[in-house]
Amino acid sequence: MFEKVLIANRGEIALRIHRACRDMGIKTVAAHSTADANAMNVRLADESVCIGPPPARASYLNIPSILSAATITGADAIHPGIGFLSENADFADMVVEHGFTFIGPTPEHIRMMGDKVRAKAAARELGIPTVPGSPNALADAGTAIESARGIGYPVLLKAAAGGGGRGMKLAHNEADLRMLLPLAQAEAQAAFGDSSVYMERFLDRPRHIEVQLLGDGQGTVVHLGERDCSLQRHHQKILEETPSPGLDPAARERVAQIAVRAMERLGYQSAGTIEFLYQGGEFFFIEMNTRLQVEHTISEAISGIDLVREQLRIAAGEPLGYRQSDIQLRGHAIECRINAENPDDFRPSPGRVSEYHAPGGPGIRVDSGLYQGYEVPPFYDSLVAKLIASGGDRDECLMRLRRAMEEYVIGGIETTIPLHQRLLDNADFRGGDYDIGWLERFLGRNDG
Amino acid sequence: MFEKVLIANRGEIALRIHRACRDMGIKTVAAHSTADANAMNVRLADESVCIGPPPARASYLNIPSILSAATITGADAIHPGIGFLSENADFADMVVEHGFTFIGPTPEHIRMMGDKVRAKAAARELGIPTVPGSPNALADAGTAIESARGIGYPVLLKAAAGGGGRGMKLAHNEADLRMLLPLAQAEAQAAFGDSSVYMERFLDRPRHIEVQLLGDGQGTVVHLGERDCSLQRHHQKILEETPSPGLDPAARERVAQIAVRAMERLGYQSAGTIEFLYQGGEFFFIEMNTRLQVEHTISEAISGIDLVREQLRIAAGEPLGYRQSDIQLRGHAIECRINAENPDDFRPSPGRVSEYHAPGGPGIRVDSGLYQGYEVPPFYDSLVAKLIASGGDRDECLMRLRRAMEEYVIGGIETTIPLHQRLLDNADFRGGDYDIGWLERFLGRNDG
Amino acid sequence: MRFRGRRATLAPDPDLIRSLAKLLDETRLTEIECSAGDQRIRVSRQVVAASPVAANSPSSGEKTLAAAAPPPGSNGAARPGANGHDHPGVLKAPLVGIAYLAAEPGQAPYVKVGDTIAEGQTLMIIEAMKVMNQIRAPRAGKLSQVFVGDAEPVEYGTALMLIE
Amino acid sequence: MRFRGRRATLAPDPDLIRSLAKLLDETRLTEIECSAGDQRIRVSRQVVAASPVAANSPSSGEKTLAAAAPPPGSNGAARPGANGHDHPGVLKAPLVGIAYLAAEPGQAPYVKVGDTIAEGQTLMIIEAMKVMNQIRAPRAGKLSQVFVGDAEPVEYGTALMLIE
Repeated sequence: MFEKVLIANRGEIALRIHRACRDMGIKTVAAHSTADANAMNVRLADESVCIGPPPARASYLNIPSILSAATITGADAIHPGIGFLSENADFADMVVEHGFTFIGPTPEHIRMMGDKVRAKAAARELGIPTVPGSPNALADAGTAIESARGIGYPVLLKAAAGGGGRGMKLAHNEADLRMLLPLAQAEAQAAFGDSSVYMERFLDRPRHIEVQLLGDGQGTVVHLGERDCSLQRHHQKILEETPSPGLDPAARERVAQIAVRAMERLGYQSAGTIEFLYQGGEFFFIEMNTRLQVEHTISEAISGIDLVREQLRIAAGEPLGYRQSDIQLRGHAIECRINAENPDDFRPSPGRVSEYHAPGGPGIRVDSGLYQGYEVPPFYDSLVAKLIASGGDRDECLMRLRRAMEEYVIGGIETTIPLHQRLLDNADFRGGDYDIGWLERFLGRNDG
Repeated sequence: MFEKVLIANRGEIALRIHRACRDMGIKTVAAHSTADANAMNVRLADESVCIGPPPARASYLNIPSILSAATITGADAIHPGIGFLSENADFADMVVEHGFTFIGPTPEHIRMMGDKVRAKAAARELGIPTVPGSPNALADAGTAIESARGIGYPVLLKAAAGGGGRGMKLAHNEADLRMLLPLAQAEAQAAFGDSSVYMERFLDRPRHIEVQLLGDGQGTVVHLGERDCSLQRHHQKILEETPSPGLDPAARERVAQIAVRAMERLGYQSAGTIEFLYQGGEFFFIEMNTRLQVEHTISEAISGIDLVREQLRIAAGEPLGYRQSDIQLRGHAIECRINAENPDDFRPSPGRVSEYHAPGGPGIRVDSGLYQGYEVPPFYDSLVAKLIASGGDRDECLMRLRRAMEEYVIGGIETTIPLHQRLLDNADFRGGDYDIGWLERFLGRNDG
Repeated sequence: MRFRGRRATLAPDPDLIRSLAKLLDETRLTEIECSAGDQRIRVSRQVVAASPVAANSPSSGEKTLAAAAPPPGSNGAARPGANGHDHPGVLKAPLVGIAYLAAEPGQAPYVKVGDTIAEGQTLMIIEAMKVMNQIRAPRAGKLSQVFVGDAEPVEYGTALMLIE
Repeated sequence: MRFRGRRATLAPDPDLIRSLAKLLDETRLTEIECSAGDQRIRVSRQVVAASPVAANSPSSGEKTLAAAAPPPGSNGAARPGANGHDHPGVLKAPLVGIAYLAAEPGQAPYVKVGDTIAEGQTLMIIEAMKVMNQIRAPRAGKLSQVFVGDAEPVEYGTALMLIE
């Protein structure tokens, strides 16, 4: 096992990784920007190195600084965390070239899944269903109607040359299609100087379902169930839960098997997540995240498995040492992302935390670097705390979450706690009746 | 289910009960002394009533005040918590007479187990083994040797008329016994004016093992495994863990079955605990606690069952609704009791909490009413926080505990955190190799 | 003491109290009580002067709550019994119960504001567990204020009356 | 920057530094280094003045830590680069790496305290990822202090030299 791990990240996830290291007796090095010198993860780290000024490109994306920090502190591995360099295959290559272990999958797998087109092709090869579509450029109505038969209505006509909605037309049946194809082609021509148009199955109310995976690259792949991350604003997840209230046991098992089989074929090594759109009983590949995810905590809650610990063990060459049948998924867990933002207009609210008191008691976990007197810097994303509740069933979990929100005190800055409290009182949410568009409809804003 | 519960207690356990009520949508009334007006449980309660001045006999033991508080607030049930009136059968009777529900077992069962002699007799009837001993007054060496055969050596000779060690003699064999009996009798005569002496099996290095039970009084009794509470100072538990590192699976199952069978026969209703001494593969009844216990949290951690919720459900007349086979005990959990005391000489350290920051992350639960600016009053016991860690196995649990202790900040008062840190680094403790006398030997004090 | 406090937002409105007081005069009523949801206001010429001290009747007890449950870390908490009634002549409730100002509903109260009080004179009753506890004057003096209304719950330390 | 900081308890002892400085004089050594467990102290006549500023060499960096990792809630934290070196003439490390004061081990350093510095003159090397980065003088002046020792690690913002 590693003796010393450099954590090339910040905020709650850097603290999360620090904790996993400490829980394994591994020393930590916090690589931080000048803006994060007083961050909790830096204070708790065994060692710390300032790697640059506040802008991420000069610090948390500054590869030479990070590698030098690992060199001068004698770290033997680097954990990239989430975001920043975590899905940068070149960084992963350089980490290895410089004689450190990269805590994550192989650069090849990062590269493969990092490119949307390659990833979609890879997914198909690995037996993961993707949104059905036509080859580019539908010659004429005949071809269009024929491929639409294969794809299934409703279909969305899209300009091959561009995006942004221009040239897009939604066809519910053949009649629509006959009528709309020429219009779409004309619009595409006008907008992009290219009239070619292709089509895809249109999903109007999908859920975002993702499967948490662990592979040891030694033949064993397991899943820790799915997560429902449909509550999004501007494509940012706000609240995640597991299991999904929108899946029946058969669908749950099906998507897990699709994901596990695919990773077995790929020989995937480390923690990873495959994201799907789910509608009408069908799952369609969105993308694969070849890293830890913010919402990994809820899978930990129901499985009792520490995902960061597993990343470290796998990176150190250890086999998983257990199989799917050894994993019990128990109860229900929900994570609320608490951002330093105005809960109504979502304006960021950095500044000094004048009071801080975290909730406690049964079934409550808090992952946060906040403390009384801490200054939330304005340079980075606004996630400042994750409140995770678990319980025997969804109702117990929701009640604990609501109670913990009442106890949570974060003074001096605005946070999205009030938004979460509104969500927890909402009948649709309590009923599990929501899709990817629901939150923005709830917020009365469709600019997302 | 109840609409409003009055909590007739203070400190972390009052907060614990408040949380369980909130998690069930039940309103809470905090009955508190003037000294606790600013306590966290009072602040979070829906309603609060000051029931008297600081001394417990005038407030937390003031039955008329507590019943009047329930009357004026329209509470429909009273939770007595731990200590104070929780094992006062007369209080339980009066609560019922005044038309409230007592959240706990029947007054009869409280009474039965509250009297040491009756409890021991009841235990025998219920098939619970007790420390073997002779009837009072051993006539002569012959009788003594004969009963010693039945009891098994070593045996402890005790003065029937008194305690405090006077007249006590330890006999390892017949020869000892012949020699020591007259001495014991003479000492007893001198000390208590009564020479009668009886004998009991002597346990030199027992462990304290207790079984957590839930009975619904409707035919169902389940256990949530055992707890090892051998780490004690002056008979006060300092740290508890489950499962016990000192039991093998067979012994574990045996003691659980003894306890469950006994409670089935008794028709016990509510949460309760049977405490045993364990040595040489044998379990001996100490006493039964007909209430919640401080260390209930670790049983919650491995079972996923909220024990206070179950107390409330049972008191409301609901059946458990599950059987033993539905309960999975998973992983390992340890609770550290953090007292406001000097960690070396254990002098109480009340006062103002100048800084407070609770640990977080996976596997960590904190039950505490502390907050920055809170004044720990000098009038009550010194337990101010419970840090509970759970993990897949004992090692993960220990590592998380050690890490969380590093993160925990309680400023302005002295706490026993440093003592726990020493314990966590001790080889005997890490090896699970300890008994009831171990902690005081570790502390180098045998005055306990 | 807080009743349904956490849900309440009513900060007692002095103008409201004044206008109700005027209504008392105008209508020669002795008491007006209004409530809306969790909020309740009650003014009575007989026992409660329509003055800021009315803020100590439970009807506006939420105010005490608002102060008594600040977020942790702040120190705004007000202790029951310490709510501005530390005048040596203030008589405080020695037990929890229901305060009665008269022996029977509708009867004249034991004492009225302005009365001269003799030591040991019965001032009110506090009922606890169906026992009527007579509250007697600890000292002689003039009754200058009554802080609680008839049949109102009191906790340990609640200010009852002011004898000067 | 902290090395094994959390385990360290050494607060740099000015008297210790002074006595080591005296030993330097007496023995005409150019450097004395002692370590005990996690604690390390190093004084060198050549680049580090045996003066309180030595407290800024990583050898006593634990002090910065001691300040940099107070319990949450207190505000004693010192930001790297803000450790008392905000004099406009202070040259700070523009990157993370190993500082070299001389081109080759044993050779004379690029510059010594007291030297007159020309703008653009090479003052030291910082090695990062096996690249030797020349650190040049941003302005002309007199080199009055050197804050880092040869072959010592530096983080972004570490005070390197003072040019007045």
